[in-house]
Amino acid sequence: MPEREITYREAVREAMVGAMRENDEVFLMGEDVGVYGGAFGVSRGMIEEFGEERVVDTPISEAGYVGLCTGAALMGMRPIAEIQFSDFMTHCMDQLVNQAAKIRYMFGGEGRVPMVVRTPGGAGTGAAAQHSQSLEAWFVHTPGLKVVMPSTPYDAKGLLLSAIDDPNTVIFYEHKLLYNKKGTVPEEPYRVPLGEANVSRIGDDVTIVTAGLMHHYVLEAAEALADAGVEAEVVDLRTLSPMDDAAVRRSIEKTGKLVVVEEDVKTAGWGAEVVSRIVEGESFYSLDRAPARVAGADVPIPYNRDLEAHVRPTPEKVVEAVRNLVDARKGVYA
Amino acid sequence: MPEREITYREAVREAMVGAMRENDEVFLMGEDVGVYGGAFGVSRGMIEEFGEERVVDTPISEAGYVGLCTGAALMGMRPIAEIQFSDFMTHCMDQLVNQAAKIRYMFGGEGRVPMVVRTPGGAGTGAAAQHSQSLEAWFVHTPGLKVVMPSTPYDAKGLLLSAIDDPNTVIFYEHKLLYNKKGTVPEEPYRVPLGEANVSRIGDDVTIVTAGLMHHYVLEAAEALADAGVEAEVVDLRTLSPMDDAAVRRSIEKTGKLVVVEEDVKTAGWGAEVVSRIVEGESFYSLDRAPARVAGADVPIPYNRDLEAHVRPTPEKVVEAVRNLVDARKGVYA
Amino acid sequence: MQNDGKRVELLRQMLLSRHFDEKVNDLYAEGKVHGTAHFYVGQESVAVGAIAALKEGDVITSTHRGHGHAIAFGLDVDRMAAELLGQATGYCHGKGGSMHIADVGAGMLGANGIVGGSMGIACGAAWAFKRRGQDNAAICFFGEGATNEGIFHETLNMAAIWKLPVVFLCENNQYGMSMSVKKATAIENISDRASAYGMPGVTVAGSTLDEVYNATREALERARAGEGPTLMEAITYRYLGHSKSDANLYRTREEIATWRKQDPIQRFATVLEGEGVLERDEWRKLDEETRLRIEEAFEKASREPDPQPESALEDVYA
Amino acid sequence: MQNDGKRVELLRQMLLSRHFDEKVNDLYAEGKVHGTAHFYVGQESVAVGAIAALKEGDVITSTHRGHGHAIAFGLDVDRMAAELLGQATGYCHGKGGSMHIADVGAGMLGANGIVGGSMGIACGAAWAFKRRGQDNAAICFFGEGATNEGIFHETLNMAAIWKLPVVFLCENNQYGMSMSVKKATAIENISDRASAYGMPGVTVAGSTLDEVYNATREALERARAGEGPTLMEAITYRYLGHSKSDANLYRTREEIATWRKQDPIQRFATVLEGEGVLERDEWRKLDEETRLRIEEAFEKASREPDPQPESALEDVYA
Ligand SMILES: Cc1ncc(C[n+]2csc(CCOP(=O)(O)OP(=O)(O)O)c2C)c(N)n1
Ligand SMILES: Cc1ncc(C[n+]2csc(CCOP(=O)(O)OP(=O)(O)O)c2C)c(N)n1
Ligand SMILES: [Mg+2]
Ligand SMILES: [Mg+2]
Repeated sequence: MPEREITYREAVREAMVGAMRENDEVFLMGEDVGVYGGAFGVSRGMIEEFGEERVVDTPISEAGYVGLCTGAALMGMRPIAEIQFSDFMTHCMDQLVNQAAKIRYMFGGEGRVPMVVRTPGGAGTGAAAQHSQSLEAWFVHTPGLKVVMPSTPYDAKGLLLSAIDDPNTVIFYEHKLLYNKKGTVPEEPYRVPLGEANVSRIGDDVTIVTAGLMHHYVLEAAEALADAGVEAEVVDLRTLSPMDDAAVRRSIEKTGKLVVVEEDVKTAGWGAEVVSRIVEGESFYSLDRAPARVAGADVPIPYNRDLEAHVRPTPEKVVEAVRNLVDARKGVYA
Repeated sequence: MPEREITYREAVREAMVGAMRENDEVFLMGEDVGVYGGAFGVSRGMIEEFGEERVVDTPISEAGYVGLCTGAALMGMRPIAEIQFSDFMTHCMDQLVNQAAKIRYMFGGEGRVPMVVRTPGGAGTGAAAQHSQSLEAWFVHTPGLKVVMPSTPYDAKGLLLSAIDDPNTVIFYEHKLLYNKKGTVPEEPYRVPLGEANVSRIGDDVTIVTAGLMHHYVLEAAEALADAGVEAEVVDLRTLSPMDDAAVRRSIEKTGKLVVVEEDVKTAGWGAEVVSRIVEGESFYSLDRAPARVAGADVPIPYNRDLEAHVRPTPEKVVEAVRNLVDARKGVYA
Repeated sequence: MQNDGKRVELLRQMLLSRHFDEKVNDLYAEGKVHGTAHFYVGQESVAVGAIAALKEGDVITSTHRGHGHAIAFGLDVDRMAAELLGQATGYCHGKGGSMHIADVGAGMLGANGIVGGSMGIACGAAWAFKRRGQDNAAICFFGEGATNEGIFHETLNMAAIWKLPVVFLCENNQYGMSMSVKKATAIENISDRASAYGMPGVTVAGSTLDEVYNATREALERARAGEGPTLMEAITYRYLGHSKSDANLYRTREEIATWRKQDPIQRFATVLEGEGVLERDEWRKLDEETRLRIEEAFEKASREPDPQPESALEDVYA
Repeated sequence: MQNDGKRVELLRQMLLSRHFDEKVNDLYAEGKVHGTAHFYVGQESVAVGAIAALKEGDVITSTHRGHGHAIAFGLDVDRMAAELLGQATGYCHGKGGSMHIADVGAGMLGANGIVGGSMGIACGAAWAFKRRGQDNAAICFFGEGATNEGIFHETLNMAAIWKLPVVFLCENNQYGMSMSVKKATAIENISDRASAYGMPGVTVAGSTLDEVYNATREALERARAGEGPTLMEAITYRYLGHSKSDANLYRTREEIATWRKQDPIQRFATVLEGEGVLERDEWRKLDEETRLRIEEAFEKASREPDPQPESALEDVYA
């Protein structure tokens, strides 16, 4: 039987639909998720199956409905909230950080908030500074939240099902440029465990750690590097929090070289955490080169296509960083 | 003439009062900043001098008044907004991150937002999870914002005056446990430049990088270490963004050892950025030990005094981390 | 209206609440509790009157000023006292303190250190009731200061369009910290805001327990009947400072004295006397009894074990 | 009311705005502009009518649907076109695009990609006018969908208590993206929300330029007189999809057709004809003239230089 290929968008939808069929307590709430099908069409068709009580169009009130989902989750329901662009997470930071993330701890373990907040992040669409951000590092820095960022349709489905099962609040980052990406996805439900990285390419020369859309850029770069005789090992974190630094460490022991590729702005991005976890442990002594980060420039995302490309990581920039690292001691990517 | 000693609280106030006397366009706005004098008494007495048009009590509407200050700043005024506890910055993330930080860039350089947002951060007061956070890493991760975190009354006054002068939005972190701290402060106005670290202690054996309240813990630790024959060089960053990593680098070249001490939770805190900037450059090759971070545990702040102490950095933990680093290759602080 | 036994019980709850907060206030003054706390003294009739109208399975959300709500909801003063002293046996095992006391299983969905912080949670509980077809409702308590937060607006609107079974109970105690409601808003009554959402608004004398009870009962009936939320405003007053550190510079002694004259406990006790439900010396006795109950709670709590330091690293994730 | 020349100019602005957005719509369809844009087609009378009531030194804030506001405020269509094409000569030198067009010096304080994002900014400008004793005011444009954001509530309340010289102008075009105002709120008129802040609320027929103009003028007079803000609601409709990617599944063709029948431009042109200010063929000429002006603007813009890639790293800080 041929393997079935579907898009990332369909994989996310399939996970939601599956979970909603299985469990009446799961519902989806967000702006234009109903007849419109969501700004990126992810929930298209769902309201027809589940009705407007379970696929709920909200007023433009991000704090309000994320707060409502937090309460519903505290009562044992399994809400999935959609934030139309991850830039608007700024509106529900209090609900997420001061309420959902902390309720369990503040209550001494007596309570839980099993909510999923899905949101598309990232740049590359010409939507400029307020519709292109990658702010996931904020949530990685927030104890009590988990942060997931799948790169393939397979992982999107499996991780979303795990996120919905999870008794904690999970921030689930999708990427606008991945929605049309196709990949093999089994029809039946399956779970990809949260907190486990995927070594998606084996290589001896350098370890490249990444997640989300950047994973594809890295694989592209890895091919180009292979042509030049450099074999990269690629670690797709998949979950940013909890972070599977053990997987990175294992790879470093072999390669002795670390490059992190992240889309968010470099300064205080999650890549800094990857680097720090590696260098503050034993792995420091396994590194034979200074580690490097390829990340978004420390600027908002500009509108003009060329300007946008200029500030984003690209496969070419990854190749360059790796070559600098491999070639010469001093050629560290700055 | 004896040097004048005043508290950190008074130093902050003196900067505000000085700026307001100099420039009619400077005003202070926040919850209970008027007759109440602010939750921590920082603005006590100011409304008497400047009236309620310039020391403005607001409704409990953090997003609203930070938004208003953003607009006033865009019109050329010099607002100082106070957020009562830095935990409530969650309420004005959109105004700060999507508006104030980006306006200049989105408008192609045609516009500026010279606003200061003052807010007390940090734990140690038994105020539990929603009143004790150190969230400054979020703003360090936001291009367009500057982030200041003074540790002494002298720096508090000088940095706040620079922040008010600055044509950009500056997040100014105070610390509740520093307000009563005394130090020498000249009466006349002076500026401490933003973006310049202060090497507050000279030593050859290890570089400890820190900021804010933690600077005092580090100095205490450094004394204890000196008794044990370890001379620490202490770098007080003072400004977290832009970050003076050059100062850290200079010190590392001498000591070959790096310990970062930060109060925020460790994962994806700003300490990770300090570590990463050092190791991804030439300084990597100057390090003779794996760097270490002493940071808040990855948990919300608990209420009970002992539990709170357990999760916060302390001078003892700093001493331990440094000794592990200095003593043995494998004793890295985890 | 409640039967006689129930009415005496309501008086008892108010007294328990008053003594609890007066005790905590003393302990702060003596430096025996750390952190901060906000006292409900003067407002007891609101929590007790409103919560009396609830039935099994209903829930409440509370605020930073939450001791009174918790006691009225039936939480155990022993475990509350233990929490304030940071003990392992407290409601939050010492992790929460005054501002986070909760008993989710029982339906007390938590005090909250964030002004307006529990309004989404209350709507979520109401949402769950509605979706599950349960005949239950939520009361969401908050101060008049909280009605200027954006979350107030967003949640009231959603509750209205979806007809959620929730009662928004604004305790208008005249101040948000030092900010007078007269300066913080340009309207007569907070309940006037209801019309912005198409829900009924009602203002009651918060010091009169029966008024609070009756209005809440009506609002709950509406909620359970699927007719949606109500914005209730109870006019009340806090006698003590906003929190332990408040010099009361923003109001006059006279104002406080005037309000103390219409004390809700006195008032309700007098009503009960008038109804022949309770004699004067019986309520003096009740007063003393509840005072001792609180003394005992804190005494007992002080002997409870501290949590293990390592427990600080637990309970971040389920 | 404006003199004849001014009235013809208002018609011209509406036509310019219409042609601008229709042109941009075409360019998207042809894949010649990237990113996204939101079209103002059908709503022109609101921006033009309201802005006509402003005077020198006044300011506006706009939204994601901002082209019409910018044109009515007098921004140069050449520089707007250049911005949409991402050119160095655009208002934002290619960094902003459709959603960030601004001319701060002139008083156009920016389009805004965040729903409700400019409400604080408008209040801040009004605050500056008040503090500086200037006789100026701000108009804050936003959609009816934005009135469900918390920031709406917070800023209207503050503007009311401080009597800021600002007019909150809600363009109720019936939908926030796909969400009908009937489902998103449980009230009759958005202007009913004014009473929650103690400010006047007024609803006008947005398709009738004169109604918009007159109501705005009154509100501005109030604002300048120190009497504070007004919440104005203009009933209007957008003909095109929410943004370039909208299948219009949430409304009917008939509904769109009905609204097109009361087209604001047609309507105003007819009024001018009736007043004898303009003959039918004159406005046909104006129509053609403005269409060509827009063609020219985009033609010119397409020949403007691209920004230097390195400029992407500039302008983060002043
Ligand atoms: C979001 C937020 N802003 C500010 C505060 C600080 N604060 C705590 S209570 C309070 C006043 C609240 O007033 P109100 O809602 O009327 O309740 P009351 O204290 O009168 O019971 C303030 C400003 C907070 N805890 N949360
Ligand atoms: C905070 C925020 N939430 C959601 C969006 C996505 N969005 C853009 S426009 C829009 C609808 C806005 O409706 P309305 O305010 O009525 O303005 P209109 O589009 O009708 O002019 C939405 C949901 C956004 N840009 N910002
Ligand atoms: Mg109050
Ligand atoms: Mg609309």
